[in-house]
Amino acid sequence: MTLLINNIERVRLLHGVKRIRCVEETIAARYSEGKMRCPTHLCTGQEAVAVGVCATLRNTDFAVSTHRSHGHYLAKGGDLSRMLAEIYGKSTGCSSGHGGSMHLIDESVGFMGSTSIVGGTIPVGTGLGLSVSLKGTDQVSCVFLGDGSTEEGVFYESLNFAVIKQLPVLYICENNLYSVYSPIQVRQPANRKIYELARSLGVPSETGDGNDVLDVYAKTSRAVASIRSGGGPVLLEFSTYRWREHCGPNFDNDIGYRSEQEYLDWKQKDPVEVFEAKLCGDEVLSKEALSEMERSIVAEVNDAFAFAENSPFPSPDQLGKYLYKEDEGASL
Amino acid sequence: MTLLINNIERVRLLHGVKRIRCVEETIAARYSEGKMRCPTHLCTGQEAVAVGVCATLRNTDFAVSTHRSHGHYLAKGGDLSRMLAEIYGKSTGCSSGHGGSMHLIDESVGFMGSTSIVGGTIPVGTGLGLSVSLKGTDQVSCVFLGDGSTEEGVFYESLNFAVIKQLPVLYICENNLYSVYSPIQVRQPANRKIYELARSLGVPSETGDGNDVLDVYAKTSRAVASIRSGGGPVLLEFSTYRWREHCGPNFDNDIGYRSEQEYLDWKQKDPVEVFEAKLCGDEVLSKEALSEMERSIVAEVNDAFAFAENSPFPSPDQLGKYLYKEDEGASL
Amino acid sequence: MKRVLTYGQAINEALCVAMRQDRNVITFGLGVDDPKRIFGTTEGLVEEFGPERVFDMPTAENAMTGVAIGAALNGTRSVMTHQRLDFFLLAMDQLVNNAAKWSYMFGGKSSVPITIRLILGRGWGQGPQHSQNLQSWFAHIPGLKVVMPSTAADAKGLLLSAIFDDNPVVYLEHRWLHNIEGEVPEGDYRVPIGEAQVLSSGQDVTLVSFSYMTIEALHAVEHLEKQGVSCDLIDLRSVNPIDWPTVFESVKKTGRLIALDTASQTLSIASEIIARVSMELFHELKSPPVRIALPDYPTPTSPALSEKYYPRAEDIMQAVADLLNMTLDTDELIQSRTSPHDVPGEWFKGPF
Amino acid sequence: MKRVLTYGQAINEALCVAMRQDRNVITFGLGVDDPKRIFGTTEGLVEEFGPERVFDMPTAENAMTGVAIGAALNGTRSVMTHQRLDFFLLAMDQLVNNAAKWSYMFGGKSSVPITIRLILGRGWGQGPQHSQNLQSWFAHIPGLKVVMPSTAADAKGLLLSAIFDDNPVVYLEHRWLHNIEGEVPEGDYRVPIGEAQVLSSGQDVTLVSFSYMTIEALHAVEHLEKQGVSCDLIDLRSVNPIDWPTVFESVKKTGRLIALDTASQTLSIASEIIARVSMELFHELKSPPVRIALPDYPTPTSPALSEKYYPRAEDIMQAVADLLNMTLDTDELIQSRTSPHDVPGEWFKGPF
Ligand SMILES: Cc1ncc(C[n+]2csc(CCOP(=O)(O)OP(=O)(O)O)c2C)c(N)n1
Ligand SMILES: Cc1ncc(C[n+]2csc(CCOP(=O)(O)OP(=O)(O)O)c2C)c(N)n1
Ligand SMILES: [Mg+2]
Ligand SMILES: [Mg+2]
Repeated sequence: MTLLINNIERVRLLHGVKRIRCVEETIAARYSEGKMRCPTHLCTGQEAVAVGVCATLRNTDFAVSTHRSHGHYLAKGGDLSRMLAEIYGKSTGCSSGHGGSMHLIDESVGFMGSTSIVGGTIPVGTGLGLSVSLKGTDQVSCVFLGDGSTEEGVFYESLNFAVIKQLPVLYICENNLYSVYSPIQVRQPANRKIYELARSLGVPSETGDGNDVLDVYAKTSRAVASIRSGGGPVLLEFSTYRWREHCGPNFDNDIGYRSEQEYLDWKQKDPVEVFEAKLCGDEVLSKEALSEMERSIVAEVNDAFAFAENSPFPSPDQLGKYLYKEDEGASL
Repeated sequence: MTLLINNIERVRLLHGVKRIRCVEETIAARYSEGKMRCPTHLCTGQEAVAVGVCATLRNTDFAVSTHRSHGHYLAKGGDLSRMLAEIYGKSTGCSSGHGGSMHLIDESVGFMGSTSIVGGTIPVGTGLGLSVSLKGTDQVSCVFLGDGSTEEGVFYESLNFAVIKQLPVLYICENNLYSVYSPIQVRQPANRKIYELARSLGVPSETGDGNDVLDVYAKTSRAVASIRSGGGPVLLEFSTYRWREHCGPNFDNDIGYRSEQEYLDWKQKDPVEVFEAKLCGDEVLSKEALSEMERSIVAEVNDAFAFAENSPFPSPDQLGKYLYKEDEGASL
Repeated sequence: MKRVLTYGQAINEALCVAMRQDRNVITFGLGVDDPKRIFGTTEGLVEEFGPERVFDMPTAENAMTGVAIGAALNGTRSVMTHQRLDFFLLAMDQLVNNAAKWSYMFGGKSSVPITIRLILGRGWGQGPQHSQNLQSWFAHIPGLKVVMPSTAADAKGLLLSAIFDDNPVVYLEHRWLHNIEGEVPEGDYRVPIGEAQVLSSGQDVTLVSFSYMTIEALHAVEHLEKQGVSCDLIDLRSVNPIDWPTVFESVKKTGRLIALDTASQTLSIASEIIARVSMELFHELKSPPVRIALPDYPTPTSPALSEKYYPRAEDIMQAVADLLNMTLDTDELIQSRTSPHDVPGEWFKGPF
Repeated sequence: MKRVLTYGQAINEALCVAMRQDRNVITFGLGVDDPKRIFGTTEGLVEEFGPERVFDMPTAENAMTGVAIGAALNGTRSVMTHQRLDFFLLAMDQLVNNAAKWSYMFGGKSSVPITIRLILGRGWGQGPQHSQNLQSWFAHIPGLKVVMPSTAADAKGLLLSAIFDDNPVVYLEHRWLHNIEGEVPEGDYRVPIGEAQVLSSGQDVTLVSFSYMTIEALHAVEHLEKQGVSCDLIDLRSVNPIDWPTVFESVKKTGRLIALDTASQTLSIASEIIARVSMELFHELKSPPVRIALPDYPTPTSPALSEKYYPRAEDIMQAVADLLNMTLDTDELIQSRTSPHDVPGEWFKGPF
């Protein structure tokens, strides 16, 4: 792998994964208080994909995501306080409390929305790519998706269209081996490789280590450069692992769908700790700088939680708002 | 290609393609009388696929098909008179007049139904395969489909499931280069091969000459043998060409979506004439036997049209029938 | 000077006006650039606006709906066309889970200005899978606007309003209307979504109708008038939102309601009209409200069966007669018809 | 001796009875064999009947519905399960274009005995894409049977009837019902599809309800009775076909109708109840019929918003009070609640 990245950027990547980890683990710690009253899918263990990918994207690039979108939203630059406020159901939430954890949006940084129907945003991100291509800008549209969503026909339909029109779409598949409690073996044939499948559809693709933020960053950089220069869609498949239960704050390696050992093996490849150890070992980062980074992350996260908790709930009449956008339309 | 087939069988194949040709062309000739009042998609030019495939199947094997199903229905052994009566909207029709040309059925020969939503029967045929596999018989479920239907997500979803469960399903893709008036180039990437795509999904596949009934027969025989012996699903892609307009009795090479020359080139490869010439040239079939075959086909087809025309229309109260099957259910 | 266009030409003109006015308007769907041009409605578009803005698509209804949604989030206004509503059943997820809810679920942060043209089939043995009228599905979904123009002018005016509406609009055009003619204003003519039109004024009965049933209702009204019965004929034009004030005002005047629909009767738009009127104007009704819609069966293919399946003008006349407790003559109306029951007119020669 | 099961256990028992009785019964869906076993409803099945008959599936709702249809054509009776109705929007094509029409469009030559279990979400911020109640979509489609049991006994009896019905049945189970308890008969107990049940008898008002709204109605009826108001509470159980004789008989007695629904009000089953009663029993109604259903918005996620979104027992009491022109006290009812409004009971700890 060519070294595409300087030390300042590497520290920034470390900050990115540590920050997401801190957010997710704080949610996990506080979830049982019963104040975050919506289905919440944590991405602990998968932070490197979000951070490595988004580090290659510009603010003006687009991203869409799934039910498990906290990391993508944050890495793309989404407002942390408004995300937490959304999970708390507050009026200051990024979706004014209408959406919750599964429906995050921050258009100011190109995060165009996450939704909770598996596969639901794959064509949406593809359509963003169509619009970019019609407008002739050099934006990239990034679609985050899970291994489960590649079983939906819409995945295949979307890629087919992206290829025909050579759209500037970056498909990022986080293969964490599970869809809820269903292992990939019961859903896809044993020899299936998602990135190979994409190729056979006509989408150039690669696979990478989703727990290694530098690998993610390097492969995505290349893909983004190709897409930006008109090379058409690319799919990257990153292998990674979700640490906590599918939905909710707990661990569930004891309930029988996967083994504690499997989890522990993946924990060895912790995208945060391994990278942190590397940067410290390489003396890219001093002990003090690391502590300072951690302190500032915790402070930011605590502030954001305080903001969320202290924000007002929407007033009941907000129930009737936002069904339609008031028409502006083209002038008559 | 190994010679898998004796002369009697070859003559039978010729009879099969000539019979379907005669039916389709007679429909085309009579359609403007205005008595066949339903959308009708003729398969003239594509007869060899239906005949070659079905010659390898048993009566107890299943088949499902699309809007363009006359050939499949007839080759599978479906009752000709009842098919025509169905197109004429008569009570003696195979679907009692409720279905028309696009909804043919003859369960007595395993033809389980054709429908008019593109891709609609791909999972249905897959489900027949599931049921066969649960019951442990050695039946094969054959799904006829067009190149257009491979763009529907359900094609991909169905193949994925068939692979996972190793179902006894034979997918026959007739690639006639068009979906209505849309050439395949605007719908699929230039280098796409449908049979290669199937392989990348985990379905073994081959491609063949859909205008050569012997090639179809040979490749399908191998596929069926493999499926019957538990080898799981197979997809065969046969290239062929529809002679007449997408829907209706006329030629439409003049309206601009394809060239007269393209049509004429394909007509050179006429699945009926070329094969007939070959059998006559090889002296498998005498002039007299050929005449006799043609005479008997014409007589059968005329009889069937007479049956259809002379059959009564359903009485208006049939409108309210068949919405539900009366329950038989398991005994209480 | 009167300028008469067919309904199909009016649709074509609306597309043309919209695309000239706003580069962000595009149109796609199976066949939009093929020789038949969606029954002529997309004539000339690819030539004028180019293949980037007017294009065919793979047979992939669900993804392509999502594509339209995504494009909308970046300001592209798609008009997506399907030759039959039935095909669009594949796209309910994107339409209902995404398009309809996008504005609401993101607290108004963005919205999805897309227009979905769906053609409602009828006649010539279209049968069970090519003639469904599922307007009540769409109208049941909060966040979707649903229009069903009956006249050429409304076909144009509502399509322009749909395209420039900032929300998803389902535009349902009936195959039997494409060739009807009417005066159509030039230029950027818009008909507001959610406003009904009173096509005839009377005292005796309120007919609430839309789409092709309005044509049957107009025949009925004409023949009723000859026999001294006068009706309010309200053409809803939009079935979501529904113009309740216009409906209520008329029922207050006549005290009698017949609701028409092109769909299976149970849970039809006609049901909702009757339910709302019964709840809100119970005491103004002089007699029980009446519904004229299709029976609860799929569409049979045989012409011998479809003849009884579709209610027509004479059934409306008969319902009026029953409501008013009088006898009316439907023979003249029936005898005035020149074409078989399973085609809209002589121009229709099948097989589409 | 009374044998009390939860609604979820009753579903489980029905599956078990059906699968023991008929080898052709299979069940599949995301998670049917996972540790959570679809909220316990598929407990023990894979162990007893093996992975051939009880299996997980790829996330491919449309194809898997078609697979169930195809298997049905060869005599396999599938029970397909989805953890939320919302996911099943992907499968409308197979359900509506194929399953619902198969028997009709092939002139009765074959039919499609499949059962589709769809769980209706509510509470704990399920939000816009995890709590849709689209029963009126299904009930609008000729050829589909649609059941919505409210009690544990009906959960069992209707599931067994659905599985052994020779036609497609959509079985809608509300997430807030899984833990309610009731007496459940043993063995192959069946409740006929299309028969309502009168859960309480009274003189003043007819309440027509189904699914979770029946629980709210039962609370309301109990508190109304204490205050001297007696109601007929009809639990429809099936929303297609609807048991009209039972509804009509009750309205003839009381002259007053309140129709309840778990869905958005416009074009709801409640609309159809009101429309039909208004058409058929207009002169028996003493006052305008009333509809209690959800407002025409997607489900908001924040508990501060969902609280106002869902009508509850006190709203039913208030509607009765308005109908009867009297004042009723709802405080006692409201104060009797022990859990927050966004969970069905203390056992419900999110996040599902
Ligand atoms: C269409 C649809 N089917 C089923 C579900 C239920 N569901 C929620 S998340 C999920 C898992 C999807 O797996 P994957 O795409 O791999 O994402 P992961 O949870 O592993 O991040 C499923 C099946 C859904 N939300 N939408
Ligand atoms: C879901 C759906 N979309 C569109 C159509 C309209 N349509 C009818 S036949 C057809 C062509 C399909 O092409 P192909 O599968 O190649 O079959 P062919 O007509 O070439 O035999 C189309 C698009 C349809 N029937 N169903
Ligand atoms: Mg996964
Ligand atoms: Mg084709």
